Amino acid sequence: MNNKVDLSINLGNLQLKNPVMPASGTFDIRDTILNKEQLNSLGAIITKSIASHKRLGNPGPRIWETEAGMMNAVGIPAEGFEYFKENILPLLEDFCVPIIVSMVGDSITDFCQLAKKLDNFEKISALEINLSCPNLNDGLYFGTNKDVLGDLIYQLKKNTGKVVMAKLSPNVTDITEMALTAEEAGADIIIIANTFLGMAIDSEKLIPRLGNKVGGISGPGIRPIIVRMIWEASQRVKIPIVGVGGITSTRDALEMFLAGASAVQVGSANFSNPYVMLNIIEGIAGYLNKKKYKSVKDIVGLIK
Amino acid sequence: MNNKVDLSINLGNLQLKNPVMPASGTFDIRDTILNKEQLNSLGAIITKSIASHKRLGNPGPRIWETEAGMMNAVGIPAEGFEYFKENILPLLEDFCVPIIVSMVGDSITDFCQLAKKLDNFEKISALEINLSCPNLNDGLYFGTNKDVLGDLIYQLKKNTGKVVMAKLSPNVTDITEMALTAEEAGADIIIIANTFLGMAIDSEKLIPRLGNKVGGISGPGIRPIIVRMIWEASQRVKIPIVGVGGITSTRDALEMFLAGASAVQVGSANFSNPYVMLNIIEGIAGYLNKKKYKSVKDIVGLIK
Amino acid sequence: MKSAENKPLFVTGKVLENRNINGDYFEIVIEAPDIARNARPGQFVMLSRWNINNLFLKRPFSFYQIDAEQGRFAILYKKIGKGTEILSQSKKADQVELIGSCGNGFSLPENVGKIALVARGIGVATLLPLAIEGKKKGLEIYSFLSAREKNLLLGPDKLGPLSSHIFYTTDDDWKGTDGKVTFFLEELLKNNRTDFEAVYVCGSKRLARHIRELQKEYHFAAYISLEERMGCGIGACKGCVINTIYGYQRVCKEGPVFPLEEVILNE
Amino acid sequence: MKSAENKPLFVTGKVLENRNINGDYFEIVIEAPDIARNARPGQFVMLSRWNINNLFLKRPFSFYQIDAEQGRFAILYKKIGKGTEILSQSKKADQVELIGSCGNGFSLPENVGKIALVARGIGVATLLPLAIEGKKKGLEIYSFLSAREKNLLLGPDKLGPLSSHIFYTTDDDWKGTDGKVTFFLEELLKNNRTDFEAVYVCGSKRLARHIRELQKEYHFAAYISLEERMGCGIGACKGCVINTIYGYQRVCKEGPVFPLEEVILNE
Ligand SMILES: Cc1cc2nc3c(=O)[nH]c(=O)nc-3n(C[C@H](O)[C@H](O)[C@H](O)COP(=O)(O)OP(=O)(O)OC[C@H]3O[C@@H](n4cnc5c(N)ncnc54)[C@H](O)[C@@H]3O)c2cc1C
Ligand SMILES: Cc1cc2nc3c(=O)[nH]c(=O)nc-3n(C[C@H](O)[C@H](O)[C@H](O)COP(=O)(O)OP(=O)(O)OC[C@H]3O[C@@H](n4cnc5c(N)ncnc54)[C@H](O)[C@@H]3O)c2cc1C
Ligand SMILES: Cc1cc2nc3c(=O)[nH]c(=O)nc-3n(C[C@H](O)[C@H](O)[C@H](O)COP(=O)(O)O)c2cc1C
Ligand SMILES: Cc1cc2nc3c(=O)[nH]c(=O)nc-3n(C[C@H](O)[C@H](O)[C@H](O)COP(=O)(O)O)c2cc1C
Ligand code: FES
Ligand code: FES
Repeated sequence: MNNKVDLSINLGNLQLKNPVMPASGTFDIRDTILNKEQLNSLGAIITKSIASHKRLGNPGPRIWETEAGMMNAVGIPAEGFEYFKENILPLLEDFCVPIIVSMVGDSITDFCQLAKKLDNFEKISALEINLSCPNLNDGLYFGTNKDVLGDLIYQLKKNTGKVVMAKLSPNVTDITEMALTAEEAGADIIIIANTFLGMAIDSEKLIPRLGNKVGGISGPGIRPIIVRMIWEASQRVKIPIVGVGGITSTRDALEMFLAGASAVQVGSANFSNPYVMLNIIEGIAGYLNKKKYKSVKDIVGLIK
Repeated sequence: MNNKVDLSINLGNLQLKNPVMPASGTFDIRDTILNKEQLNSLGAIITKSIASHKRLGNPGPRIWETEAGMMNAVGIPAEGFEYFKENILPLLEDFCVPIIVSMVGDSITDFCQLAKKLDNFEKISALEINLSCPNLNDGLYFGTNKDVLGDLIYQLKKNTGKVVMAKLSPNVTDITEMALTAEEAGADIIIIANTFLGMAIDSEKLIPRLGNKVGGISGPGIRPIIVRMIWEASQRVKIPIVGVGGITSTRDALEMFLAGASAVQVGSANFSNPYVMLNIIEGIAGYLNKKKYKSVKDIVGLIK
Repeated sequence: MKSAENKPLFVTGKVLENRNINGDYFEIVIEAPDIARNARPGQFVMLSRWNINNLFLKRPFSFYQIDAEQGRFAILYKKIGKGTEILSQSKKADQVELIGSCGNGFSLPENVGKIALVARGIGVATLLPLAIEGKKKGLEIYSFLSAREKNLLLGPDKLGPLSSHIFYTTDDDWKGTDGKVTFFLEELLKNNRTDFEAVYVCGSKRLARHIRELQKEYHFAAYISLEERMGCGIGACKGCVINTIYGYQRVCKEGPVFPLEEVILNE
Repeated sequence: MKSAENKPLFVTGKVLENRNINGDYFEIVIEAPDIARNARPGQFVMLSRWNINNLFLKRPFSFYQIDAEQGRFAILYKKIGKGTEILSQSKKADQVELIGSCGNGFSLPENVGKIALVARGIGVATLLPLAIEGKKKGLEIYSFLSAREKNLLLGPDKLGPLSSHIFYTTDDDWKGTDGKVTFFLEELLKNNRTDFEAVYVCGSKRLARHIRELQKEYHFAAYISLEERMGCGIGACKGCVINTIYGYQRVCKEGPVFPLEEVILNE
């Protein structure tokens, strides 16, 4: 039914056959309902953030449903590098789509050492820097201070030849300033954005709903803020932007392309609908066809 | 049924018989369904932001419903001071609850001149500074730059003896820093917060959903961010905090008290349920009773 | 405009009936005596049959039929999105929340004479109560209806008996030059020199622009009922403005009915 | 634990029946052959009967009865919030979305002997399929049920015929020291020197703590089925952890059934 439309997109040196991929931490290659064929039809595969050493994560409860989305205070219970190499990387060998590894670190040195180690693996196409996990005090630091952000990316680039994707925190006054800083420091791709820091309180039990007290908000309730941030940043930065936050449907994804994103990640909507990424890939093709566009590139940043 | 619980609260020199009032711009004394008795049972009455001179506001569409709330790009079509004096102030004479006037301005001088004029009216109890209407470029400036914010409040206080309520913008990296700045500059009360800046795009018509392209997000979808901000700021500032953003029920209001707010404002939920403030006032009394608290003061900031 | 004498009320209404008319069109009958009593043609209600946590805002709907004595009114609505989808599932005895009556209704001419009603699609909903009141007043009614498809043409059955003349076109099988139903009106004005006391239009800015052209030449009174996205429906939020020669005006408060010549119709 | 042999599927199920048992308790029967076929006692499904824009997450529910041949299963659920409220309005032929079967089910002892099932409130839902399977295997079943109120006591009718002995207490009219139904278990262990191959508990950490104490003295195998708030239900989000002697473990993946001695029960 769909005529041939071109869904492929180049994010700098990263070539995707379509612009839809999972968001880190909401998808696990070890625990997915999708079969191999379905996984190979995604734009890319991404890992949960890994760290140089094992991290436990936060005490429960880690999840709270909000009015249009959810909060999580998982806190990045990351696998250490060795575990990753032994147990996860082999599972990724099998796929014919780009593999993106998300990294979290305690310090610039920590990030750099991990990047250096990951650099040795052919199979890994890109490193995503989780700058902004709001559940870690130190994580927030990277994402909300532009000098530290710039320095981190600059140092990191010296340690890896992989494509570097800087996943920004949305908890900032001026996303454009952060995006420009990342670009200048050498990031290849900007991801807008990680979760908003939020809190919910149980007025019956008189305790926070999350074990960590505060957590990251994802889902449709915050999508309009993300769309605005993509739109703002895309007027100024030249490197590609990946949009993430609150996508549940083709229409939501299209908003991000029109605002200036070249690709999208889908996070917590996978929980409710494990096929949502597959549906969106098909939906984008259908939209382009209907609107008589030849390529998804034609709609990136159409809204000025 | 409710035993006598004490709903009164003092916000510095502002004495409220209960801690629930409308949020500016979502309530108009000329256009309310509430009768005089109902209005007199509110904690306070507030005006739509007024300006020294008439402002037109933004072209339509000005409203867009989101997944858990709405966006508005009304843009403060403010009445000028003279109109306010002649047509609105007389309507407010009748009420026996504190009257708060919300002000918007183009510059520090503009704000100060307006404050000076309003200072002459006995009937007005407090001036709320709309620092953050995200629909005005200049408005955003006041709300997101701490030096300008401090300066504005400092100058303003020299021009008025009224209680000054600083309504902060949530579109900042560090709300505590902004709150401390306002406190230091002499603000009597902090309001957290105005709307988040957002955007939505119509992928069929290929235009933004709002005439002004971007607009302010209100409603439950952003409440967890506001609750977190109140909680953060209340650990540091000593002056009272008024919470606003996404309250639709007693439970929502309680979250804000427990996080550290001494009073709340209810905004866009009034549209769906014009009695929502009355219901919440009753609901708080019921809650205090059930939990055997004597006063609403007992639950302010209970969650540390 | 005739001003609402009473301020809007916030009440619970009871669904008496909800039925599919055809395609995506439904008619719902609601019992709400306090609202029905004061409802005027051209006014509307803000309605929800959902929780605020499900859909945040109420939706505006015009009165389609008003029965003040029985304390009920009808709404003719088209299923187009989330709210109307939920509404379309209404069953007898369901409760709805209402704010109304909102806005200013239509004024009928003082003289007895001819009036023209021009409606496209669901616009007929807004004009039917006006036709009923006009007929009562002894006015002669010319109705001009248009729709996208033949089977979506609403109202001939209801407006027919009230009208002395009825004209219609549809996009798929139109009659009249260029498909605009207002060409029939133009013909009448031109050839028969029929005089209209007033022309009322709802549901199409394109038709309204044509009427505005005719009005400049033939000098009749003309009124348009407009739609805008609404927050409150009662004038509080300033969300529903349209552009007029007097600046921005609120559809929910100064409207929804405006003198045609005051409205800036471009876009 | 018996590991799920197949990975969870994402399918649409059809409601065959939904009825109110008593108070806020409901039983729903769902046709979903691909899930029923592989369902094991102790496993669960993630279910939604709502749109993602209405409620964002699916809800976890244990299998209450499994009929692999007919391709259907039942859930016993309590209406406690938004999701279960919507679920309670289900009608025959409604569609639900399901992810399942999720998690690891119960393992039954290799030996033929006695097992004890301890459930509080809705916890009985999780244990019923285990009783059915245990009975088939020729095990002798002792059931211990507890609830807040007498009329909320679930399961005697279903568990009765499967059990050789059944004990129950309610908070409003309890029997047994201190109201804990596990005191009956203690009595049996102490006086009769009854030996249990395994004890299974669901629905109360307080009862589980008591069983843990008994376990230390009498050295039986014991298993607990746990609940945590869930994002994905399939192990991907790391949201549903509980604290164990091996660190955080996911209820949806390593659980929901855990050896009692591995779980850190304080709080
Ligand atoms: C004064 C007035 C009278 C109306 N009378 C009728 C009537 O009698 N029958 C009828 O079928 N429709 C009428 N409408 C249009 C009706 O309000 C919309 O069709 C309805 O709001 C759509 O809601 P939804 O949730 O199904 O659509 P969605 O597209 O999901 O709604 C999303 C948002 O856009 C708003 N919206 C969508 N379409 C319109 C519109 N045309 N006008 C204003 N807001 C809109 C909704 O209120 C909501 O806030 C009237 C509108 C106005 C302003
Ligand atoms: C493995 C497992 C099996 C379960 N089996 C059953 C069963 O057979 N019968 C039954 O009645 N209930 C069962 N529950 C509990 C059931 O999932 C909750 O009652 C249900 O999620 C409540 O949803 P709600 O929207 O009505 O409540 P709300 O309070 O509105 O839910 C808000 C959020 O909290 C979560 N939540 C609330 N209560 C619980 C809970 N007890 N456990 C986990 N998450 C919760 C919801 O999933 C949702 O994300 C089980 C839970 C788990 C983890
Ligand atoms: C349960 C959960 C765990 C997450 N873990 C990570 C993570 O490890 N690293 C990361 O960069 N982002 C993480 N995120 C953030 C998501 O990648 C994504 O940025 C966010 O959820 C917004 O997208 P969404 O609204 O589509 O879910 C996590 C989100 C959720 C909900
Ligand atoms: C339609 C609309 C108009 C508003 N106008 C103003 C205004 O004039 N001045 C102001 O300070 N805030 C204004 N606000 C913001 C509200 O006062 C409030 O801060 C915001 O809506 C969040 O609260 P809520 O989620 O309860 O609506 C407006 C909000 C809405 C929805
Ligand atoms: S809808 Fe609020 S002013 Fe018209
Ligand atoms: S619910 Fe996602 S890991 Fe268990």
